[in-house]
Amino acid sequence: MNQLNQIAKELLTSQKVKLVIGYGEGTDGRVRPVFVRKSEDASQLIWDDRCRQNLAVYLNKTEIREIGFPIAIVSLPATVRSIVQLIAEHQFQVEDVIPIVQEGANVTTIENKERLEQYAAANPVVFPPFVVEEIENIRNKSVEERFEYWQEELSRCFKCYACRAACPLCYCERCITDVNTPQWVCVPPHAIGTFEWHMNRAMHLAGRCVECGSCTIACPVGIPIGLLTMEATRIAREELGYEPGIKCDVPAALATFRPDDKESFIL
Amino acid sequence: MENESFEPKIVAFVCNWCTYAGADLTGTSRIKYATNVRIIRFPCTGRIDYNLILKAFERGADGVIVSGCHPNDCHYTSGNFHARRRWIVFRGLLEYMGIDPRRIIFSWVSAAEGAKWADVVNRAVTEVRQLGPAKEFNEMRKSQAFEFRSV
Amino acid sequence: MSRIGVFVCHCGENIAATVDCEKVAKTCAKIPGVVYSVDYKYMCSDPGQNLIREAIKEKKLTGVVVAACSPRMHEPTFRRACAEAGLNPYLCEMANIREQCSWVHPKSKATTQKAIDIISTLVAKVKRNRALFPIQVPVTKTALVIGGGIAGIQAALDIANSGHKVVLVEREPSIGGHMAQLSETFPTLDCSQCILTPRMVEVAQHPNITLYSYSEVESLSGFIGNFTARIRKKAKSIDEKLCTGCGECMNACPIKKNPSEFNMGLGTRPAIYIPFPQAIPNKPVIDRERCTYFRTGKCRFCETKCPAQAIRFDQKDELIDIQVGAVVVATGFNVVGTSFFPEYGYGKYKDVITGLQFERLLSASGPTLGELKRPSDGSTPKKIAFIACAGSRDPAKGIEYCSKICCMYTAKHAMLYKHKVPDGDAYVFYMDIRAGGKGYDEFVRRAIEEDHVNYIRGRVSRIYERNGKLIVCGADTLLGAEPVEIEADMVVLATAGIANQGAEELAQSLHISYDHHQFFAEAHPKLRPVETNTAGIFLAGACQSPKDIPDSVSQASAAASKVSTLFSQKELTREPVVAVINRTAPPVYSTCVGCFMCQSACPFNAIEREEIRTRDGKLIKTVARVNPGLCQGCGTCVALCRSKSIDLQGFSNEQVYAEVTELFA
Amino acid sequence: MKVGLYHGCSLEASSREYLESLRAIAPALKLELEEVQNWNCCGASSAHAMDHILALSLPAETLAQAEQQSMKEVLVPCAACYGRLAATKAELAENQTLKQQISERIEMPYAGSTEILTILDILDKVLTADVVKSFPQKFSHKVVCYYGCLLVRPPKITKAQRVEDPLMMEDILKRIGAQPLDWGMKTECCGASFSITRTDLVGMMSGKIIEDAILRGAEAIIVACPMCQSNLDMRRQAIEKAMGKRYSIPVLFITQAIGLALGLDSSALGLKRHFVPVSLLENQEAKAVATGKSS
Repeated sequence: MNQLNQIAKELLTSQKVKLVIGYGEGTDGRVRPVFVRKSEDASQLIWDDRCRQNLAVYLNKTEIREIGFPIAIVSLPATVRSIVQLIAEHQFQVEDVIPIVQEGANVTTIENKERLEQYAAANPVVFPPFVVEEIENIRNKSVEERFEYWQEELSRCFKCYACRAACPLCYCERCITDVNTPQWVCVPPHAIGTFEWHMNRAMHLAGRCVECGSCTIACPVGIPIGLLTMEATRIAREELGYEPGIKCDVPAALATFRPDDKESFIL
Repeated sequence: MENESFEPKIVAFVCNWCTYAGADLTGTSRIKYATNVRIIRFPCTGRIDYNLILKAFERGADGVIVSGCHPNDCHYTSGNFHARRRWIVFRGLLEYMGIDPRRIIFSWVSAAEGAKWADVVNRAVTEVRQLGPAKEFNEMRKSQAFEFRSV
Repeated sequence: MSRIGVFVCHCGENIAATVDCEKVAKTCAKIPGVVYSVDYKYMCSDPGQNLIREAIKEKKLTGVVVAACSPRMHEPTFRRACAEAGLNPYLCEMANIREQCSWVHPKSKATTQKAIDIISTLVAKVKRNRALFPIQVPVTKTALVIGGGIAGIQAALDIANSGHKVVLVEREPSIGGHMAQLSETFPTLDCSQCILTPRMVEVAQHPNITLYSYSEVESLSGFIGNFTARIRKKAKSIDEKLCTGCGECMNACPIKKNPSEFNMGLGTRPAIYIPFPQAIPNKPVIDRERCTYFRTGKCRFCETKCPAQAIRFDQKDELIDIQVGAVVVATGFNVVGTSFFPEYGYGKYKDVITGLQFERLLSASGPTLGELKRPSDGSTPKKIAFIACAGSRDPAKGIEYCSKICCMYTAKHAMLYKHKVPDGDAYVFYMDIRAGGKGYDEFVRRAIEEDHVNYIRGRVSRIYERNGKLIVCGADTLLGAEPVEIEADMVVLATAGIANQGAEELAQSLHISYDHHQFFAEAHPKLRPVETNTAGIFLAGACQSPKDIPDSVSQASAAASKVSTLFSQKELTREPVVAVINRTAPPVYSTCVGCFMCQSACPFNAIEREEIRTRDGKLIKTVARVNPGLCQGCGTCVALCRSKSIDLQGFSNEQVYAEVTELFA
Repeated sequence: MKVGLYHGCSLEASSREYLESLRAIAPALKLELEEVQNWNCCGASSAHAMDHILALSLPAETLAQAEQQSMKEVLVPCAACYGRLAATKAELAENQTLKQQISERIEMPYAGSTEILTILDILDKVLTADVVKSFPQKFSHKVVCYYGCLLVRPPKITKAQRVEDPLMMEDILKRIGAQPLDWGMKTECCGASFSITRTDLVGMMSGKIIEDAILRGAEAIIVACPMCQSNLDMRRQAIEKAMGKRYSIPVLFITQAIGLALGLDSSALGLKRHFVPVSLLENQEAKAVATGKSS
């Protein structure tokens, strides 16, 4: 992937960025995130099908913020959408982050808002077939069957919060689970505690989740928790007409309203 | 259906300017309605946090009524619009995770609709009575390690 | 450890009839944290309030729960009582066991238990209340009066005379409203121009009053004491400073045949006009729809004839933003047209007119200069039928209310008609005579006994025209519903008083509520008739419901006194129920992560951005901050904040959480 | 335009001329009329007073029959029949159980899909400008239009505009050159079914209508309902007895007026069947309108 290494080297030598976040070779064939600060280390960067993690999550970490913007980041389409959503939520400016993206065969950088939004919009989510099938099978279940399904799945959750750590849009320093005056979310990982946690996570990502799948990948016990935030975003998309992660200056879905929001359940 | 004698416990989250005043009007007009409902007053439906609905069910409620001003009537101009958006997402997620959405009754009741408030309450009580106790939450609570003491 | 006092009220029998108050008081005494629990017959009475004051002092209470009526009724009363005893008023809550318990449930164990439950939730809430102190907000000592009828004029004068600035906005080219259209006014028959015009002049010359005529209020933002009103000053096409009001332009204008709105369509007026001779301001306005220049670009006669060169065809609408502390809405009413009545010919008979049109025919400045002439052929009507309750008190027509003033002005019309045409016959078809004011019924008796007006109690079913006469088919219910047919020369309908055009849009832009007839809603029909639910906005006159001049004037003065009391304090104290975004010690400074969802959701733009910097200016983080002056305490941001960094004083997360969990404890 | 036709009793008996004139003018108006097979009485006279189910079953059976002949629209010239059919359709559309009960009673499937039209609806549709252009002559007479009651009432069923002062007939008559006059008796009661029991009342009430028509200078009264025509025409002696005057103003169906504009002869239009001779041209009496004196 010498095009990528070339770009990274140029960005670093020209002091345009202080840091390039990308993928590198991990132990026995696995991929790990790499934080390149010196131009000679640019060669560590790789980019192949194994690179699926959404690196945008590191843009919110204090250690990265101390290194200082602007920062270049190797970006999958989902990563770009996360960046757009983070800009919309005032976490940083457009000029603070330079995504390095694949367009067709070659690798280029994005450096202005229009191209950023255009790229985000041009690459919508494409679910692998097994995900589409899972979504369908849950949708066809009755309410009782769905309750059984989620109770069974969530029973394995022991609240390690890996999903929270992996999600680029979960950047609260003190999460609602840490609030104990009052204790909004029951702490122990029993049925109610996990139910409240995952319900809150889904509500907090409604109209924000760009469906990058990092949470599902991160879950150590393999719960398809990505489906919950995808459902929240489906509702935002279909019933509130709101598409997350494609516009930089649009208020969040639940922070605005339309006078004619449709609903059929209010008496 | 199953148990006509079941007396559901229902909490009502209402906005102060419209539904709470409507409930007062139900009182001044001496319109009788079921005693199962306990009203909690909020400045606006915008202030009603979905976590409170979860907390009510978690602690043993069988049904929840959430009611406020009709669109365009909100004293703060848009509290009810924001609330409606949250309810659309929250209700969809509840149903997705297997909770019967009919346990939560959403309504607009203005300060002049005393009779409508009584009707909303009575309908809620009958509907929840038919649904029976909140079995999903009871089942979840069974797996709790220890009984909660009221904090 | 909190020391809570619970005071259970009997409210005479209202609560005690269905709730066992003693049992409630005894049970609540056992709630952890409650150190004093007692019941009393009338808590809101003086001895009742003393009970609270004594208990606070003796028992050193840290919180009070009064279980009685709705907090919307007596919360201020009991909070004041607590304040007098030295307890912060916001440590006192009310448990509504009357409107929402005793009045709506039968006497039973369940009702008493419900009362106990309600009280225990409020006790749980009070334990988590904090002492709060009112917010001091500066008051802009300028009032905005919308509507220049008699109510608006009176309110503006009263406020101005109490030394405050007033901005009076009137939609028509001149102030005066409907009263200016009247010939004489009941019950004293003094001419309306004579008593109104001096007041209009006083408004024009008053140093404290700025008059914007031919202007409308487009929007109002802000809150009590700090409103910002945007006024659209419609282009008059005249330079008001140069114009002397000589009237040359009006004579020169070739387009004379426009129906005069002031004369209710009976007379005509030129394209450049003043509505009536005594108009204030006495400067003409160009009607851009009918003026040839604005249609074809030609003519401009008025410009050539104007000695002061005051015509400005290129004048544009002006948008003016003013800061005001209070608003008096006095936009008046309107009357239903004759086309509203199918049974009276859908308005196709020229001689079937409304009361206001008849006023114009009677008025000396009217289209017939006070001589009574029929609109159809100009002959003097020898027989007139007056029909009261035309449209009013008629649920089938959607107007179920009584318009209050028609009985009086119908009697006046009949009387004035007999004075002008002594040998004429006047018939009044009525259902009931409503003449309840001072000197009112005597006035109607005079019309009947001295001026021999024939009052027929019955409805008119149909009117049709034959041989130039109007056949009025009615019935006389006092003579056994015997059919009555009158060949009248003219019929005057006392049509229903309805809300003015644009009332709904105005109410929505001012955020005040209105009823399904678009009349503005008062805060409380008996106790707060001139206030609205929106603090700082007051009502006066017929915009609240149809009423006569004496009532409109007294409401105007009442609204003016409300404004004056508001302006009498240096600063306005506001309820401390506002949102607060938390601040913590460094290095975190606040749990707010600066997503600013709250800022886009806030309807009052009360949330600002605050940059937290190190001493040498390096930006640490940008967090949100609530401006307590603008925040109205709706709490939308509190429920929205993901990281729970905002809380609402008075309805904090801990308080509402405790209320919910207490219920199911 | 093809449309179903429901005669009803009066079109084949006391007001045969209404049907004859309708049939006569139909070809010129490109109007194809297909009679509803074995239609029955619409129950207008007394059924609705005696038994509600019967009152609904009679019109329902006719409508069911029309549905069998897959008719989209049915023209019901008589206002009384129109009232009954339209009311039945409206009530059964709202009340599904009743609809079920009625279709069992008439042992026919009843869907309620047919549109029911009055003579004025149809004439308004077919009397287009180019159709009228081909008329040999104008019906240039001063006339007054009498609607009576059932043509416009009850408004919920007839959906008529300006119920107190309708203009539909005037609008149609203007197209064929007539000069309709404004008058006050458009929807005044003619005495209706008192025609049989209390002819004196009909004499007085219809008399007032005739008196007002003469006063306006009308040469004829145009109607669109057999009951109006029969009271104003057939009861003319009773009217003259009650009013103490003689009137010779004719009462024409709107279809006959159109027929005259088409130049059809009086026997084709059934003008011979009138009690008051229809001789518009020679009838001077209507012209000497001023005092209402008569021979």
